[in-house]
Amino acid sequence: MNSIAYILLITFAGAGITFIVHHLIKPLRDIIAITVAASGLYFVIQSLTEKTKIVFGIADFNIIWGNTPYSNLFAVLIAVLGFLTILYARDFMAEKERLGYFYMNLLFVIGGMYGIVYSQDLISLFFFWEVMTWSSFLLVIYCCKEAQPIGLKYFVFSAIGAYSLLIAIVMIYAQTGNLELSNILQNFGNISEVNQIVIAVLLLTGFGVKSAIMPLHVWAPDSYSISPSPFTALFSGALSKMGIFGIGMVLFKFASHSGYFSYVKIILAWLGGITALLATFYAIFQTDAKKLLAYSSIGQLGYIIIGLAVGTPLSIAAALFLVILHGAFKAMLFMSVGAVYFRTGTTDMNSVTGLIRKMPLSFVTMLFGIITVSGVPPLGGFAAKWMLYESLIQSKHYFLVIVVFAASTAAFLYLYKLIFSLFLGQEEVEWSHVKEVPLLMLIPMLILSAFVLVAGIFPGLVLDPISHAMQYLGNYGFKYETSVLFNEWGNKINMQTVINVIGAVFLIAGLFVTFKGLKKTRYVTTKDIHTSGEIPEENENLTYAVDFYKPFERAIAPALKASIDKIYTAIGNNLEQAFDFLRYVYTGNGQTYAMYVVLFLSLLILFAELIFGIKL
Amino acid sequence: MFNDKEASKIVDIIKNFARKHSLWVVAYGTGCGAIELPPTMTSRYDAERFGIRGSATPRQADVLLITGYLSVKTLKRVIRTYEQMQEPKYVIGFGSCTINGGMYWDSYNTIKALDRYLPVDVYINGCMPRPEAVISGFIKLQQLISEGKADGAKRYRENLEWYRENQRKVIKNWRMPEYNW
Amino acid sequence: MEINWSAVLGIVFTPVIAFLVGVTYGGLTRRITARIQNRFGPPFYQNILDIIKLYSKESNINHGVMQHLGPVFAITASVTTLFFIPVIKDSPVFTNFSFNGDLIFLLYIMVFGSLGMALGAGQTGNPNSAIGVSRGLSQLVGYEVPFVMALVAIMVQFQTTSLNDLLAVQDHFTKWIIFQSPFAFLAAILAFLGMMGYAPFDVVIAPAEIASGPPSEFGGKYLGLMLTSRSIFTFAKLVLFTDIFLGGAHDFITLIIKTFILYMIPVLTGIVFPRFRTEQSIRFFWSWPLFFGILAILVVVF
Amino acid sequence: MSPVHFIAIPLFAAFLIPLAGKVSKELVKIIPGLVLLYLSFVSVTLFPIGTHHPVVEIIAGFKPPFGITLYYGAIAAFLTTLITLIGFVIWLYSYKFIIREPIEKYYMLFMMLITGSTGIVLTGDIFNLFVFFEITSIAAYSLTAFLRDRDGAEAAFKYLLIGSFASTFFLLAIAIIYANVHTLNLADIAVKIQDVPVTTRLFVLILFLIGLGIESEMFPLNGWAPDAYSQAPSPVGAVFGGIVVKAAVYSLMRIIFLMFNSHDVLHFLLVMGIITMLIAEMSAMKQQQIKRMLAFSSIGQMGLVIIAFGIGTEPSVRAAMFQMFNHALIKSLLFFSAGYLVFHSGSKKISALDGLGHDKPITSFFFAFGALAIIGLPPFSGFWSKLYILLSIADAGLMVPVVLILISSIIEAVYYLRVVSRLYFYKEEATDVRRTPVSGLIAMGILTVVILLVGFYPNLILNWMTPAAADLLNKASYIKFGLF
Amino acid sequence: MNKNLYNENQTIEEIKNTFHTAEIKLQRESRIIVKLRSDLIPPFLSYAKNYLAFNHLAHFSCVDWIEDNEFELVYLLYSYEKNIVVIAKTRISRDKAEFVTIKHLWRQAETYEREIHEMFGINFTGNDRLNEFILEDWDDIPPMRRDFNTIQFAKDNFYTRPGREDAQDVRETITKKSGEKIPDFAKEFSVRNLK
Repeated sequence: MNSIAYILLITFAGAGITFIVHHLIKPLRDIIAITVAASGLYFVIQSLTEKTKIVFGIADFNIIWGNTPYSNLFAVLIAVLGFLTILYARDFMAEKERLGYFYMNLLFVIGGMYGIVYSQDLISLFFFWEVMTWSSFLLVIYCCKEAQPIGLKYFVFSAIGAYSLLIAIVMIYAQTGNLELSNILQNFGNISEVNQIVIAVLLLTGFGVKSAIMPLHVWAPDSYSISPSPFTALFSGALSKMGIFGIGMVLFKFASHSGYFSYVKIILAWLGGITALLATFYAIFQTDAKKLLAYSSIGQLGYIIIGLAVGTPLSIAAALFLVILHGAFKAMLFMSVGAVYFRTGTTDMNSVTGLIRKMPLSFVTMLFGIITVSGVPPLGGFAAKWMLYESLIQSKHYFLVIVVFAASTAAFLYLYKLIFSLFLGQEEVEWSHVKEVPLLMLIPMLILSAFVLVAGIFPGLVLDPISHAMQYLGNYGFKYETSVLFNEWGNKINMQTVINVIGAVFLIAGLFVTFKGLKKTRYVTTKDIHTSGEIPEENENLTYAVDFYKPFERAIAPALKASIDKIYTAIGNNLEQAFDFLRYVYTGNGQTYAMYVVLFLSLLILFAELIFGIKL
Repeated sequence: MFNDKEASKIVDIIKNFARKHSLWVVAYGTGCGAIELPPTMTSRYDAERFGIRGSATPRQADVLLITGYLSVKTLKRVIRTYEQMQEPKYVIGFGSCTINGGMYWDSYNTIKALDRYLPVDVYINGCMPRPEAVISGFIKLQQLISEGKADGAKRYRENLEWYRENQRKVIKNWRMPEYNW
Repeated sequence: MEINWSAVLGIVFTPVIAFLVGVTYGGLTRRITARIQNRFGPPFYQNILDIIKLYSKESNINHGVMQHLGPVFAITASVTTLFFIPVIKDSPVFTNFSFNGDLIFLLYIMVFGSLGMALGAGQTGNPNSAIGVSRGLSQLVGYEVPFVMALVAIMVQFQTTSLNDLLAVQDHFTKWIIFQSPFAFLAAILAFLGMMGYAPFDVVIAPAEIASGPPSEFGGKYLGLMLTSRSIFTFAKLVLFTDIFLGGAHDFITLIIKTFILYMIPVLTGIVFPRFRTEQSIRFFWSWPLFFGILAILVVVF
Repeated sequence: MSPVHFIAIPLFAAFLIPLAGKVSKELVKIIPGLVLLYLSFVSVTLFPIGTHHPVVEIIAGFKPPFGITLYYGAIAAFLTTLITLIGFVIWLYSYKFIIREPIEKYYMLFMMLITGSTGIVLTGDIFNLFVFFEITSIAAYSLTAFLRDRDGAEAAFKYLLIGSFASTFFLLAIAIIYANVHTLNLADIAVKIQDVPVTTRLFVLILFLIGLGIESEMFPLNGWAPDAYSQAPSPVGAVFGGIVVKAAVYSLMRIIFLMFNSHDVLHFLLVMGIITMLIAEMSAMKQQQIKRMLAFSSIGQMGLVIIAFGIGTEPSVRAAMFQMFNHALIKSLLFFSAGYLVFHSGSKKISALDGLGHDKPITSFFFAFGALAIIGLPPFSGFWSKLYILLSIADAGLMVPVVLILISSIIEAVYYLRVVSRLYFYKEEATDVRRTPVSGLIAMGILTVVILLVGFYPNLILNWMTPAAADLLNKASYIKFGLF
Repeated sequence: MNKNLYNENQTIEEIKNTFHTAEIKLQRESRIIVKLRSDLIPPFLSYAKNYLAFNHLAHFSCVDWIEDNEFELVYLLYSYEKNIVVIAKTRISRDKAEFVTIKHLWRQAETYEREIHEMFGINFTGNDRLNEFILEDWDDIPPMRRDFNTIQFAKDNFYTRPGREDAQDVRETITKKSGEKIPDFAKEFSVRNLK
């Protein structure tokens, strides 16, 4: 048995065992969950080297699991994030109930994701896609009663996505006769051009729902914010990447050569752009930290989709680099918000304030997170953004560059609001009891921060696996060194020098400021501020958080009116009304039913020739 | 080639020269003298020639102007602002009300001699000195600084107890944070 | 390994020169504003004295590590921006690291400073500084968009993102980009007004309204370091604009002339205009400059 | 050990039970169990023989085309095994569930029902088919009214009213056929039907469609079904959903494929199947009572089976059979768990089920399990059958039914998950202290295990589907063996 | 008094025949002084406001007649139409310093009343904001009362810099010029005898 079989077996079996063990010995359950995730990680790393393939027949289709460079990329992401989230969950969920249910579903989701990434044929892809959907549904509605309608909305959208996948799979089966990925790709060409486009669009909608492209994103903000924090980190970090994994496959493996396909790509790119822009604008005016991060996560996915849809080698590299990075920094941010929730019990940005001195490490994690999201040089976000912009400019998407840049500049607003309202600002008496989160929750956060730093200094390390994956995707090559990035016009940026310069200047300036008059520099509390002579009482609240960006809101108010959510709820409601007319069909008294039978009989007799034709 | 004492002397000269030519005034007018400041700053008398500029917060400022009568209520705020300013700070008392109570010498509400409560470096007399007098006051302050004699802050720090005792005598319910200079 | 002395010289002296030039420009601005207001105004070296006085402050106050490091972020950003711009065209001393970075990097490093300062201001706990930061960031979104449009138009027209290539293209007086793509220049200059933060767009540090906004709790050495970084940053931006639009400078004197002329544009508009509210400034940036930006790109595309 | 046992033994048991009732109540409960156990043993042993080579049994010495013959082919083998297995599980469930007074009547009718449905499946003679049809219907009418409350009686009356329509049309059709063809043997009719004039054949077809359509719950004719299912006690509902409807659909298909095997008829069936499914799913969405919801959902599933049959290609019929098997299992599991949920919560309303997940974890787990299985989510068997149906439809080149089936399964997912999440997440304090009896749990446990097993290894069942589909489809082999 | 004082006389007539006990005196053109009993003030004010178009409460102050042990409340009303100022005066006893609020007629009266309460210690029933107004943490007797010795208070509480002894009393120079005489009751307050 090679490592892929081990991974899937251990994860799914582990899920079952944790559920059973939960009912018997409670502490053992956490240990088992962690070991299962750790062994998953171990086998994924082990599987990187070997090129394995498992084939076994099930109901006259043969199921093939194997790893390709492209899937290894995503598998490592899932393994690492899965392991870290479970490590984080141990303490976060310590005193919550129904933990067996929680861990089982978490491991099911991780197993489902492994399955998707390793499946080489459409049946197992769809099989694991559905497993991932319903187990994540059960996790979304884990917390409380309000989660029920949100969970239902999530399930309906992912069902729509999954069933459009199924229609595409069925069409492929009808056209090519079999479902193994390898020979589908060979004779994908001889499917008629129209069908190719239809299949591609269906697959894109299917995968698009999961990666929350604009028109299909409605479920994302609520589901991300209502599900428990450890799972949200995985949900937005890894689960949304499955959609991206699919889109990547469709855009490059199933790519039909017909002219129309380029139109599909352009529309997708522009959809990604609009997603990024509108999601960022919505994120700015949120008051709940998790809702804000949810919208920001949709925005970042918009960037990845743009990268894939533009299609030049550099933009694919940017997209895949962002995939890995987004997984890391989104998990970091959700975990640090979870840490705040763990200590203060709320993620409402208007009430929590001034935790920097009480939770320094969570502050550092969030600081690294927002620096990466904003794409400012020292950390990894910059390399991804740099590649994305270069590729967009070189591939003549001028106005898309402007939209993307406006979105990423507007991102500074909500990022600053997030870290300012939670950690900086007034240190209130109300939160004086808060202390740092336990060690086991800190380790994942710090590991991810370290990774983001390394990805910033040596992007090459992350770009190596990406270039292998791109080789597999469609032998796209792009020029890069361990810490120097090139664009098509030959310009380059040397991350090494950038970091050295920034580091050196920062160090010199830092030393100068600290040691200049060290003896006479003193720390004062946030109550000792210039309030024109007045002396604020101890519990007087001087925090400025409510309506933080009111002027900006007044400037762009018209843009915020359009909301797709209203349209969907409207559709949902009048569908409900439409089903009401059926009450008139099933009236409930025998006579009408008898009348139906007679009516049906007469109808058949009258139109017999028409219905059954003569040649019986 | 030159020992440590001379070096520190040269550094002091430069420091005093810089402090002399860049006096930032806290935007804080207490009495009727505050109206004298705009003309001194604007085109006719132009105090900016001497490097005198307004600053919004006590953290950034060097000079605290007490322009006119100082009621007990305002004294409490003035003390708080003074303590929030950074170390080489100077106080200039405008007009006779700060010197000996001026025309409010018999009022139940205003303090009669500013230097009992705050270390004053320069007094400018006149029942509201005209801009020329204000500028001459600043020039006097600049001389004191260059001679290193404008050590109001040091005096305040050294005999803080004496100042506190006077201040407590006037301000009934004290409730002020500690002065952690 | 042999040390390239001229490079080391460049690294040491560029920030110093930048600081001196920037500070003198500041002093001259104050003098010119005074002259326009019919008064003499302070000597041109007044800003230097202010900064020395701030450094010589005896006691300094901070509200925590982030405020302590705020000005450090600011100075790092300005010095790094300086290092990645070819100050004087192909002179061994003054090109520093300009071959390693490109325009997009510069765009982001310029934002790094203001973000660092915003974090520092955030920790002080003073509501005024928080209001200042929120206004500053909103305005940042306002003027970045037209600026990027201008840059994209230029990058596409000359098929390069590196500053040195742009300099190489503008070897002769008629080849300056200000003439080759005038709309891009217009959009960039209007965005430059926002970047400098002078009068029409100084709602961020409005002294009367929000007690000088973000730096309200900064005093002594922190304020000094902030002013130093601001002057270096002004010089860096001026050099950047001269390199992009006015063909860079062969020697120090042309550099001074060109930068001073460019510098007068925001200063003079600043003296004349009253202060915009934040949404007015955003709406301004998204009307005329945006229009010129789109025009610049359209010109390039067709 | 011949196919006749399937009919003779349950019939004999049906008459034995009232007598045994006099002796002791326990005996009444044991007999059906023993009979069904024996029958399932017989069906399992006969299964390989039947699929390999159809066994034709002559009763009372008359050679066909005169005497009554039993045709035990591959499809008959599959269906009898299904019926006996499901029957046994239902008996196990109702062992503790039925505690109301006339117990022996319940088991006697239950046995009649088993005889009737096995008879329909086995018989090769059309009139004999009608006779078994009557036995099943009568047993079904009285079982619906078993609870003797007002709604039960009303539902049974409605079922009787529409059922009698069905049997009259069925009998009329048989009479017309006999008048023209003078034979009752199905294989014989299949041969001689060609030279019957077109108009009469058309008329006979319509009569058959109406007659058997009512029993197999096609759209306009299924008014009776929701009331019958919801008012009958839940084991009876499982019997209807699991066995009776399957037998009816089988007989309709057998007649259609033998006598009227034209493209238009199948197309008509496809259209009717789609309408039935959509209407049923949509009205299930609005139901307030859990058993009515299950009734509509099972009508919807039957619509899906009819669609699959309507395609008429070999893989689609195979997929239809597989769907029938899965539906029988999952629907009975749902009816069983719903039965106990209603029993514990005291009222049929869905809103009364709030928070039952906490104090009745096992029963609600079974219901949730059944709900996830019927929607067609991967690890369960429902997924494979729905997938095969879709693949076979796509193979036949039609894409519209695929989309409609998927839309209906989305609707199905919504109303099932609404109930599941209501079970688990609306917190209520525990009111009812009674535990679910063990026999019910065992019955549900067996079904869950089988569903999971088939979910992981679908070809356990699929390998038996191919011969069954072949047996149903090619007329020639049926005629050859039928006429002996 | 040659201007026609039609308006003034007209108003005096109207006041006379509604408030018979009022002492009305026309001091000069467009200024009428009315003295009333204290309980007649509120009706008079609302009468003046609603019927005589005196819609502007110009001022409300208090005078401390320590000799007669009474406070005098003075209301100044002004009518835009008639361009006349009516000064309504009344006396209330000094020990039981109580009066009713007229907040309901003019909102700004509330501030006047707060100041009078702080400075004279008169309690206005119906005005619920008689808390600390201008003086912070003041615990002495209300300072504007004439029995409050300001100079003594200043001497005790504040340090006064020596050297004012030879300060020239400005009143003496004025009297020297105009030939008036400093009244003896004011003499004791001269700077000279500030010990």
